Amino acid sequence: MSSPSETPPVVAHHPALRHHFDTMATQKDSSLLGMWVFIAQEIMFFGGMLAAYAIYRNLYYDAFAAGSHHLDVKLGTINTAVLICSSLTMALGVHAAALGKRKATVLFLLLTIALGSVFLGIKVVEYADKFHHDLVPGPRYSAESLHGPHGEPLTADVALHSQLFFALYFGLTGLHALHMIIGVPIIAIMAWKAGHGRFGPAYYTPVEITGLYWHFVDIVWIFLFPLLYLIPHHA
Amino acid sequence: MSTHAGEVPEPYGRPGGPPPPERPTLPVREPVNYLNVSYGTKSWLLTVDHKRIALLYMFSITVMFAIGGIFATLIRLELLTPPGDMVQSETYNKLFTMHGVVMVFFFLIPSIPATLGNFLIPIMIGAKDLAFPRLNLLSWYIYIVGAVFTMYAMISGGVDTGWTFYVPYSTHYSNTHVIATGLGIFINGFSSILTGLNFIVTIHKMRAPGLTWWRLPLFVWAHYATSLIMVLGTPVIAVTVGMVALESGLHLGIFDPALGGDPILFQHLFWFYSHPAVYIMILPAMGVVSELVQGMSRKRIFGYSFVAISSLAIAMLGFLVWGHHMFVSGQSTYLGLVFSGISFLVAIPSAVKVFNWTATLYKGSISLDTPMLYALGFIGLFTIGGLTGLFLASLGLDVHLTDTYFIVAHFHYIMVGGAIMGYLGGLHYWWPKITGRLYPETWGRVSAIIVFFGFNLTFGPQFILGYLGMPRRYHYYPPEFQILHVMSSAGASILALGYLLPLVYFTWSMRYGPRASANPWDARGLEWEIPSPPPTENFVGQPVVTDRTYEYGSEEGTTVV
Amino acid sequence: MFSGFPLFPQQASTFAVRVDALYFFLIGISAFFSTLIATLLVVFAVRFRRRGPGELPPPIHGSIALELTWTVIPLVISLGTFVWSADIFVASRRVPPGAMAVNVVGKRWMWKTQHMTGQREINELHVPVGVPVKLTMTSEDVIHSFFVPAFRMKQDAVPGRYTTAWFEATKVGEYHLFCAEYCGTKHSQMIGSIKVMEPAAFQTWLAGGATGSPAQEGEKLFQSLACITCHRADSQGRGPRLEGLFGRTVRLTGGATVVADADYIRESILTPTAKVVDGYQPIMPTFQGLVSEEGVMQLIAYIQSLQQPGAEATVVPGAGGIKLQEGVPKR
Amino acid sequence: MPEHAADPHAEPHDHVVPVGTYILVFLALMVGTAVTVAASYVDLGIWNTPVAMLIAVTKAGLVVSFFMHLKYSPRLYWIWLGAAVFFLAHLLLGTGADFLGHLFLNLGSPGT
Ligand code: HEA
Ligand code: HEA
Ligand code: HEC
Ligand code: CUA
Ligand SMILES: [Cu+2]
Repeated sequence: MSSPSETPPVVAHHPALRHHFDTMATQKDSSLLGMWVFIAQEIMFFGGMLAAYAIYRNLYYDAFAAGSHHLDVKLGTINTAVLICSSLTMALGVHAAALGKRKATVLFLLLTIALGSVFLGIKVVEYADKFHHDLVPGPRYSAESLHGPHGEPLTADVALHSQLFFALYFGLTGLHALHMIIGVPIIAIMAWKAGHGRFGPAYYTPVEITGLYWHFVDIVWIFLFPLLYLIPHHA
Repeated sequence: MSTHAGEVPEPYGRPGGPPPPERPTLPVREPVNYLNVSYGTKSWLLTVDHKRIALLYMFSITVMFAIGGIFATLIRLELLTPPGDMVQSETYNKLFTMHGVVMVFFFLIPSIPATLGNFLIPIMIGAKDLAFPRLNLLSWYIYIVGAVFTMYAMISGGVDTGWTFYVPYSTHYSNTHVIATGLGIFINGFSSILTGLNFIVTIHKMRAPGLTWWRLPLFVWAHYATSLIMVLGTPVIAVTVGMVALESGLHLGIFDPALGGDPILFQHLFWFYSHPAVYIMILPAMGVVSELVQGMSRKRIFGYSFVAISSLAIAMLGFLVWGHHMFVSGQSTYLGLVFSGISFLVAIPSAVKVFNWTATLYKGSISLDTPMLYALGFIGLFTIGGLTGLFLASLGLDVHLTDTYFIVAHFHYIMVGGAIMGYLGGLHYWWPKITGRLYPETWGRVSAIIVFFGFNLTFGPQFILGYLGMPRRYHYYPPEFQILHVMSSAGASILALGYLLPLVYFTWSMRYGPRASANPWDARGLEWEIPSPPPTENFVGQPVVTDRTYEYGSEEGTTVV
Repeated sequence: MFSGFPLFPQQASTFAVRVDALYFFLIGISAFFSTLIATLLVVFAVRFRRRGPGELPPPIHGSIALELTWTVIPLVISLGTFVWSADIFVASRRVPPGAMAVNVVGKRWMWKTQHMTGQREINELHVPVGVPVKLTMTSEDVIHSFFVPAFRMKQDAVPGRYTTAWFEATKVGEYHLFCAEYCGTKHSQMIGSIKVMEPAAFQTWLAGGATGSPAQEGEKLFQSLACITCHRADSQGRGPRLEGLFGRTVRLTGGATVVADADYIRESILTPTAKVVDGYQPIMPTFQGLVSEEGVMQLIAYIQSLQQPGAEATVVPGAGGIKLQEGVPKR
Repeated sequence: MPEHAADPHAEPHDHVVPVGTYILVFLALMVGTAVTVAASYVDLGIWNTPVAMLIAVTKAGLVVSFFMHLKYSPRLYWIWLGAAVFFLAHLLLGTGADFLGHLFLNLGSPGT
């Protein structure tokens, strides 16, 4: 380890180097590690609700299947595809940033924002449908629009428990959507900064950790989609 | 002493080393340090210096401790007599709930990590600051917002669910401010998470050259283990209280048996965090004590690597025992057996620590100054508290003991007798470093002794009460328990005095205390090699570590600045 | 007994003796280790106190042998204690056959108990000495906990599921009954007493004041709730015959099986379509809201009494909670 | 910077993943989605959910390894990710086991 108290470096510090770090490498490593630890935290955060989901789904399988079958698999699939595309554009954005391609970075980040917005837009359509059918848990909840595997109306207790499905549906997808709503403006800031030349091959850590965050949000959806939308219906 | 840095003077105050430079009696100008570098409210509220943030926290948690202490005082006053004649039952229930919530979430969990940890970790590892200074400040603001929510709930009528928020009582029957309190805890959780994240990254990435893991101070090891729990446990309590708040507000059914919800599921989720959380409260105190015993007996800790690794072992195993709070809840018998078995295992690393601390004293050069008195008190009381934990981990015995005063005594022994003693010991030990002033030693010893005796009188009788069958959270109680309750209340008033003393003389010392040298204890460690109080960026150059921490006696110093 | 300065609770059940033995053992262990640690601390602190500035103690860095010693000894003690305590716990869960059954319902803020012979009590429970008593508990609102210190017995009463506990009183007398799980404003007044009587005196007590037994009342409910229209003894109804159901293994649609214990029957009444008997349609309506927790317990008692001719009458309902299907877990 | 014994003024060197890899991963993710959806319409008995989860885990693995560069990153990130997954598994296992507990050992109903 070279001692920093030797003659001060001739090279000027990178403008993005914060005072308490010695090198850009440490600063970057710290940010990346910080994001990974944050992601570990996020796993547990979703995990708490996932545990509730797993248990109630096993206890009230029919109710969960009935609830799941009201969800629109087509929209869900489209949204999954949209999110995967946005993950790709995000990865390409980071890639471009690493190579110092300014225009490409901005373009890919903007594409990511657009795809993220499409996802959220479709989510709004889906939520609106639940409101329309009184499937929002709470005093107005009604399972009237749900039906059993053969189109028959639900028995009273299955109807009762279907509310749990929707509570967890809104909880999990709501939490996920919240993460996206936080993510989009952050990507927008990144795009703005990239456009103003703040990043270069020597320093694009913010883009990179934003990417990590966005990919994680994608992964959450990869699990939520089959769990919520694709509960099979054979007894 | 191999590597060297230029103009910085040799660390002084070490036996055989250069004599400490004479401090001019009338300093023309105090050297610039983190305290006098700037003045004004803004310079504090917008600071990103980890040392100043530590002081912000120290101030806030002291306020919280006082609030929690006032609740405790009222509880003990009420329990002087069997009939509930001082306050109404509703009020009593709010008292212990708010006492528990404030003490656990807003005092003890942030206590050592956010104050001493924040202050010392960067210094101990030779860094200029934590890895994310602005995030650190944000953590404090989040903490304040959470506290404001909870305070709002308390002022506008309080909350009466017990600090455990068991459903369906909290979600469907309590008509107090469950939602606001829940939000307060939810928000506060993120403060804890971000602090832990900051520590982890700092410890991994910012260590001085030469400071390998096996040279790391044990205080830092303990905080690494604590951070692990903070980061991986706290999110679960956050979603859980979040769900409780939603359920209370909207009646979704998640925890409502009438709608198919399951109350036991809540308990699983709650304790999944709240058991590890008890180790958030004790591990940092263990870290402090590891420093104190070596510093005050001028001897390297006995079995360094065992003490270091046991912290991690406690943190990891601590995640796997949550069900020992639910032995009679209706949890499956099979699971009860598993949780009990692992609870016994988690006692082993704690035992290892206790024995190593004790062995460190052997042939030491032991000073009985205040920090050491607190450290000795910690070891003794933690041992009792921990051993009574074994009573509770014992399935058949816990059936009788659960939800009685035995539990209350157990956890106060560890949290008040252990964690708070550790905190106070650490505060005294590093006070000269933090403020640049000495506290009055005699008063310090007096307060340590008062705390020790007051504490035992307060909570010792509660073990007997518990085995007799006195249930906890009882406003009215059968008259035969009165004598023991009176003893406990008498002890509490002594204890209160013991806590008030440091409050007074620390405040005094901040202004009038004699100036402290850089290393008043003649201890080893990076923090003692920089001036007291330290300059803003802690070190003038980059410190380089050439030897293990705590090498007393060998003239091979640990560090060169 | 309600005054003075007790240091030790009464011992009035078979468990009390076993629990106390473990308690004393642990006190011994704790006393040993706390005294050991405290003595060492004090002796070292005095013997090796600092005698002057600049004193340098000899460097001692550790000892693997010692580390092993104080890892292994506590480990062995811990494991021993674990086995001992687990043994008591398992025994406290294994209700002996032939135990006298009592239903307990917690409700803010009172304990309602009912004997199988029909006597109802509030905040009191009369039991004979020397006879195992089994409590089946539930709650109508929040979680409560049935705690009798003199018996070293405690069990939560949880809404939405049945929990069980048992004890055998060994001394005639009157003992505290507490609610040990915080349940709201009057949690500390949800108390009562357990009255342990000589068997003869108990029989006399039992003879007085009986209303219908739970089974009889259950039968009435069975009629008034019109269960009888579908569950007919002649197998002609739309629902399965309930004779001999209790304790039998039932085959469900989908192939899983389940043991028909109290929890299962409760579930069948309140959420009938959760588990549908093989060969039947899920047409049974839910009775949630139409029948109280006590009513459900009475219906169970009635169904339990509908044994096949010759079958043993005292079958013990199971503990445990809302359960997943017993057979193959569903996806 | 004990973990970085590099020249402090050097620029960080990153492993740059070729664009082709990203595209391949993307295609794999799309195929995985299609397979998940298709599989949910086939009656696999109790295996529907395990299969769906297996595909999801694979997809997540791809995203983590390539899009998030974990494959080219220090082991420390692995450890932290692993720790979270480990404790999450325990949370699910522990709470789940309470509802399955009697499958293994039902001490509650000896009478039956
Ligand atoms: C800082 C806080 C803290 C700490 C560190 C601990 C540590 C331990 N706790 Fe405690 N506990 C609480 C805080 C804490 N606890 C709280 C707040 C509650 C109540 C919550 C509520 O309901 O409100 C509680 C409740 C609680 C229960 C639930 C009781 C019930 O509600 O029924 C149990 C049961 O197993 C338990 C066990 C233990 C054990 C085995 C340890 C072990 O980690 C202790 C290990 C230490 C030692 C064993 C001492 C040192 C060892 C020696 C000197 C050598 C000799 C050792 C052997 C022979 C093994 N605790
Ligand atoms: C860190 C945690 C912590 C701390 C420090 C304490 C400290 C104390 N606790 Fe606490 N306690 C809990 C955590 C803690 N407690 C928890 C979690 C519960 C369970 C709650 C529940 O059941 O939900 C509990 C419950 C509890 C009960 C049981 C109530 C019941 O079940 O009915 C009792 C009864 O004696 C009690 C007493 C005390 C006392 C006497 C102190 C003393 O140590 C306090 C001494 C301190 C002071 C007296 C303050 C000193 C004065 C100042 C600092 C200055 C203040 C004044 C001004 C300047 C205005 N506590
Ligand atoms: C509309 C007809 C109907 C009524 C009324 C009815 N049941 Fe049922 N019951 C059924 C059918 C059909 C089944 C079998 C399918 C199932 O398990 O849901 C059944 C199943 C049961 C079972 C499980 C039997 C087994 O073999 O496992 C029990 C116990 C039961 N009912 C009790 C009751 C009680 C008590 C009542 C009145 C409070 C009642 N039933 C009212 C139709 C009815
Ligand atoms: Cu009922 Cu407490
Ligand atoms: Cu615990």
